[in-house]
Amino acid sequence: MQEMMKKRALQLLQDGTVERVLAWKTGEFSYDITPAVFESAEEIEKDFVYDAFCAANLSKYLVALSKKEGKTLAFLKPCDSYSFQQLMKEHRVDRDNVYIIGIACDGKADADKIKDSGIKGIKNIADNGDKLVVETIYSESTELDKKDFLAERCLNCKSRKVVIYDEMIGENGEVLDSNRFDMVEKIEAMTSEERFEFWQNELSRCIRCNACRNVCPACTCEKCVFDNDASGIANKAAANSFEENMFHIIRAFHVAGRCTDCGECSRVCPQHIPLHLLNRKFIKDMNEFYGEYQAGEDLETRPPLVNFTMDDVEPSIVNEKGGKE
Amino acid sequence: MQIEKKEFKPTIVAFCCNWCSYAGADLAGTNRLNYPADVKIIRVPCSCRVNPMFILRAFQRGADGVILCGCHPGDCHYTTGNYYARRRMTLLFSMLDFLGIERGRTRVEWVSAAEGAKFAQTMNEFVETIISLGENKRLEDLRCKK
Amino acid sequence: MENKQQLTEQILRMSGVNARKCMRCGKCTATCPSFDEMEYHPHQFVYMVEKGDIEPLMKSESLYTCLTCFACVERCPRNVEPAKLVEAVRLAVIREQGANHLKPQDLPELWDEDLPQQAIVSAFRKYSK
Amino acid sequence: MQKIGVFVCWCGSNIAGTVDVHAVAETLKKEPGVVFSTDYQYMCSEAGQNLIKDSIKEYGLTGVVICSCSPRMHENTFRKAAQSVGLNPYMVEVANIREQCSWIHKDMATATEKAVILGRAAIAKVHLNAPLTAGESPVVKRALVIGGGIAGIQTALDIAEAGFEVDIVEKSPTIGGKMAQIDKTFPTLDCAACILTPKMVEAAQQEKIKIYSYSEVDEVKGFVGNFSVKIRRKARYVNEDICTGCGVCTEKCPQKKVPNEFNLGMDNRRAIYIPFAQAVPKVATIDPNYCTMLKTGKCGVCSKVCTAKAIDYTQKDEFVEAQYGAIVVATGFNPISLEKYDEFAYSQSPDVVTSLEYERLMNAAGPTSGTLLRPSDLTHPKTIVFVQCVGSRCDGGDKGKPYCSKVCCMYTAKHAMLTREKYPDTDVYVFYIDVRTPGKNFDEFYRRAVEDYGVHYIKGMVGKVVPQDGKLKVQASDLLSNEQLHIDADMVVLAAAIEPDKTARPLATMLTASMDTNDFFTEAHPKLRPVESPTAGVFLSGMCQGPKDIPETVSQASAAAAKVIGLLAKDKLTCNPCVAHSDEQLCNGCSSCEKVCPYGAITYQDKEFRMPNRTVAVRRVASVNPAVCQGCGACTVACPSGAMDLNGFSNRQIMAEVDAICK
Repeated sequence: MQEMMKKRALQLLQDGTVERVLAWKTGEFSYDITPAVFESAEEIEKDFVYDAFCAANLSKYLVALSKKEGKTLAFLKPCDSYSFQQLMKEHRVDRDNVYIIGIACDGKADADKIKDSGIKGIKNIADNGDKLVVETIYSESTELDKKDFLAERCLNCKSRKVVIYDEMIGENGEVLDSNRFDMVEKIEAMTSEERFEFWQNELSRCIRCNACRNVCPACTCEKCVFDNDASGIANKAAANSFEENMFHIIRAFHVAGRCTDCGECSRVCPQHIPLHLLNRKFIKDMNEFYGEYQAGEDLETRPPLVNFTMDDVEPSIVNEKGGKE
Repeated sequence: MQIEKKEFKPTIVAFCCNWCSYAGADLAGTNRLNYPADVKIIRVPCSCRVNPMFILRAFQRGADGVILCGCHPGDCHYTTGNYYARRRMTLLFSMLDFLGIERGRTRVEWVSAAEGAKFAQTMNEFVETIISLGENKRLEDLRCKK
Repeated sequence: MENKQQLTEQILRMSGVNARKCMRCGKCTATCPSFDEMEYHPHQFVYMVEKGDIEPLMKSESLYTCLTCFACVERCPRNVEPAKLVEAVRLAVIREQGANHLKPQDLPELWDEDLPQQAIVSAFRKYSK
Repeated sequence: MQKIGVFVCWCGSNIAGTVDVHAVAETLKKEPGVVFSTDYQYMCSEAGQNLIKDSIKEYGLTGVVICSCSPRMHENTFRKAAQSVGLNPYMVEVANIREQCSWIHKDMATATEKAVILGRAAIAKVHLNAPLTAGESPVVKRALVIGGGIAGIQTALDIAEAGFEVDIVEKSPTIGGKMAQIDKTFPTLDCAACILTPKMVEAAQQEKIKIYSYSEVDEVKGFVGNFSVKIRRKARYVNEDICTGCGVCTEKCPQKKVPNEFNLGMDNRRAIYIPFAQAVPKVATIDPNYCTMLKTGKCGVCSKVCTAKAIDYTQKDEFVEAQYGAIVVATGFNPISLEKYDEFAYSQSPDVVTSLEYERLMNAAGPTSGTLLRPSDLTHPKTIVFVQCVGSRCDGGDKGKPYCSKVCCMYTAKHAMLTREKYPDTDVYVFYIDVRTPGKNFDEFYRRAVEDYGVHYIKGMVGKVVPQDGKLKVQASDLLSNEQLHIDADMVVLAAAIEPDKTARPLATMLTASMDTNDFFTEAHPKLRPVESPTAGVFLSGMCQGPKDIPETVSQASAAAAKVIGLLAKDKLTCNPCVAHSDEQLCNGCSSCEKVCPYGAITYQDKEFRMPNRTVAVRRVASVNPAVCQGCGACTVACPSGAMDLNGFSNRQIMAEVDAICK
């Protein structure tokens, strides 16, 4: 896969179709991979990486890159392609300036899960198809089944379909039936008190590093309301539980109907707060109340929050359908 | 030592659209229909003007309940405003419920300009609900407490 | 009275029909090929279900003169689907039939030493309401 | 910091009876920014207003809070008072301490406490108020009427009568619309042509009216007071200005087999035609779908016989661009297609006709020259069955229209009555679900049909119609006698539901006027603004808004005209200054606001922005047209970045009120 992608990237860069390539390169560790823009063949030859740890959603970078002179080649995974198409829908990216190669994806691995399994001193993790080969500083080498170490969002993958691309590498997948709302349902089944406790426990860990916001492809505001002194709700570090709640409720609300459920927020959260559950709660509600809707799936359908029908459910539905009292 | 038990006087913010519900509240007044003074009304042009931010802000600053009143669906002065408000509030309330905030603290009611009695009755009911729920503890900001 | 209401609800649930949608235009009856054979005609059928008069319908031969041709379902401007009501009442009759077949007081007469107890239990399940 | 004056009104004892007004004034005096605070018996009285005016001058107030009755009552009074002494009227806020305080509370202490809080909220808001100036936009003193039926004609005539120019755009070659096809009108039974054609002529002769017949609206831009409309004048291959309407060409044209739409295809016309004798404009039109010359280049008979030399086979569609201050939609209706209702055998037998076809069969200018003959064999029908509610009052979706078409009961009574009158030997049956006759002299009319003319009204519906041996076997129910009837009829007349014209939907999109699910235009308010569309400057006339009969259509047409005249009489429109505005620095151009705007007031532009690193970036940003925005605020919440805000009800103002109340 990596070689095919590399070859194609070099071709497109050399024949002048694109000016730059948006992909991934290795960060501090082999399993810590970071998005990268390559502008020359040398850079690609040197650093281009694609493996089970290329989890970052690249679509958001295209907001800026697609405004640059010349085309950008972007490798988009199914998740990224939904985000990209949603950004197109909001006129945030210039489609004509992006050459998209869709890449088939069968899930990304979660390095934290490997660490949590008790392997210490990881030096390198190699992606061997279905297997992950972990080398440690104790010069041990362990072979792991990749499927046992998939990220949560990949275990509940909603779609393996790249929805927008100029060409594909690998076979494009299908929209899947996922169990992604199971956890939301589990929380709904708690009592109101328990839910409150649950979220207090989660959100109180928030250090307001803004990683969730900065990585989110739906959060592409020129200036976030929380950074804008004139908005009246500008706020840096949360001073108390109210402000923790406030930030995450408003953030989830602002991306409601626009969130493609790519799961980046939870992936990057250094405090491991399951932020995607807030987004999924909105998605689940919108699906139930207003019909199935998947942000980024197409360019035409109106997002639920800027749409209505005359016989929509009343807000009192929460009393019947909400979580346990 | 005896601790004096203070009677709980809730703070309730009612957002009312200018065309229907605010006029309905006026009618309740004209007809001298009583409801608790705990309810304070804020006039907005349309229910769709109410940003979820305002509701959270009210809780932060010490409100114990927030109610939004607008024209009946289909009667909006701006034709479609309350339809959007309905969706926004449905989702917001569901989210607050999901986060474990007592669901009785928020409410939407459609009150027309002719429904003075309904306005008063709604407010009476709502205040009763809030009193039974007690003080807003889960969404409070202690810095803003008296 | 309660029984009557229960029965009506059961019929409505089984058929999935909302009898209140009927606007009494009579197109079902106008279109019915078995009209002449019927005691209660399709529009009456809908009306009686709506009122809760299920008993007379259950006793009526009309139930079996309906050909289930679905012309009424096809033509009804309000999607009331009378034929589905007829079918539901038929089912209700079938379900009630068991009640007449086996009563506890009949048992001593039918008693047989070799009859396993389980058979009696299942017979009750099968033949009584 | 604002310098705020607080004025607490007693309203006689209305407020002062339960609120300690003096205490309120004293307490509010301590609020930040308040430089003057007082109470007075009647603030709205002249003396009260003078008190406000004098204080504004004396203390140099920049903001005023009046604690009094509902702002819905006297906000304007106080704003005007402030304006008269040079304070921007939008610096005045009213705290409602009567309807929402003194009148609903009995306990003085409670009411006073609440009045203070309401006053504080108003003060908090005024702190953030900014002077607002209502914009003005010029009004083009010309109206456009889309549709030239009776609704459009009446509206145009009324507007022209008031001295304003009006253009009518009509898609068919003549104005007149459906009413021209109708034989007689209920409940008076006067001839439709006799009352319509003089109006058509009047419209043609009225100097202020310009008729664009055989034309369609292609594009609409602009907003109230200043719409820019592109009109497509379809090529009729006849020079309208030269043609005398002599009609020789329409007799000589060799292409004789063209279904005549005026008679609903029940007879034929030529490829060059004048729709009917009283057509306005009375000029010929060539039907390009049938003309041999246009299709094959061989013929040219009409050109040869035309003494005026009006025929021009090379004509092309032309475009006219014009400016209008107001647009009236009068696009009318059509009977629905009856394909779905095969049980009535409409497509199987020519003797099953729609009511509009029946109308033509009764009409002297119709295919049978006014003698009632059944289409299949041209014999006199002896038994006629009328079926009501065909496709009306259905469950929606596939079954048909959910609404009542409103006119069918009455025209069927008319048809039945006229038939019995002219041909007393004919048996007439009307199958009905309900007979709906609200209207002046309507029920009397229906009773006459039953009592004086012996029309058989039967409560029940027709189930099926089967053409057999030259008869139509009608199977129907009689619900009152619980019978199934079998009638051998000679003709069956179906009262087909009506639906808005198909051109209405794309037009609504162009106008950003909203429509209901049945494609009827929606009104700005169903009760109080029934002839205006929610889009400012767009008005509704006739059936395009909902089913209605001729008298109702004409009343609505005149009402729409009155609204248009009221608009055009103004030189400038004062806009509501409490409108949304977008902060371009914050706007992402995501289009969420545009999607929720009911008025189409938001547009996008690519704008250049200087970036901190001295580069220039181009960004798509929203801008609000203040002349079109009505200030609902839907966009402000749809906007995730907070770029969109509302004048007079800004995020910060509302939050300041919230803070003051919850403190």
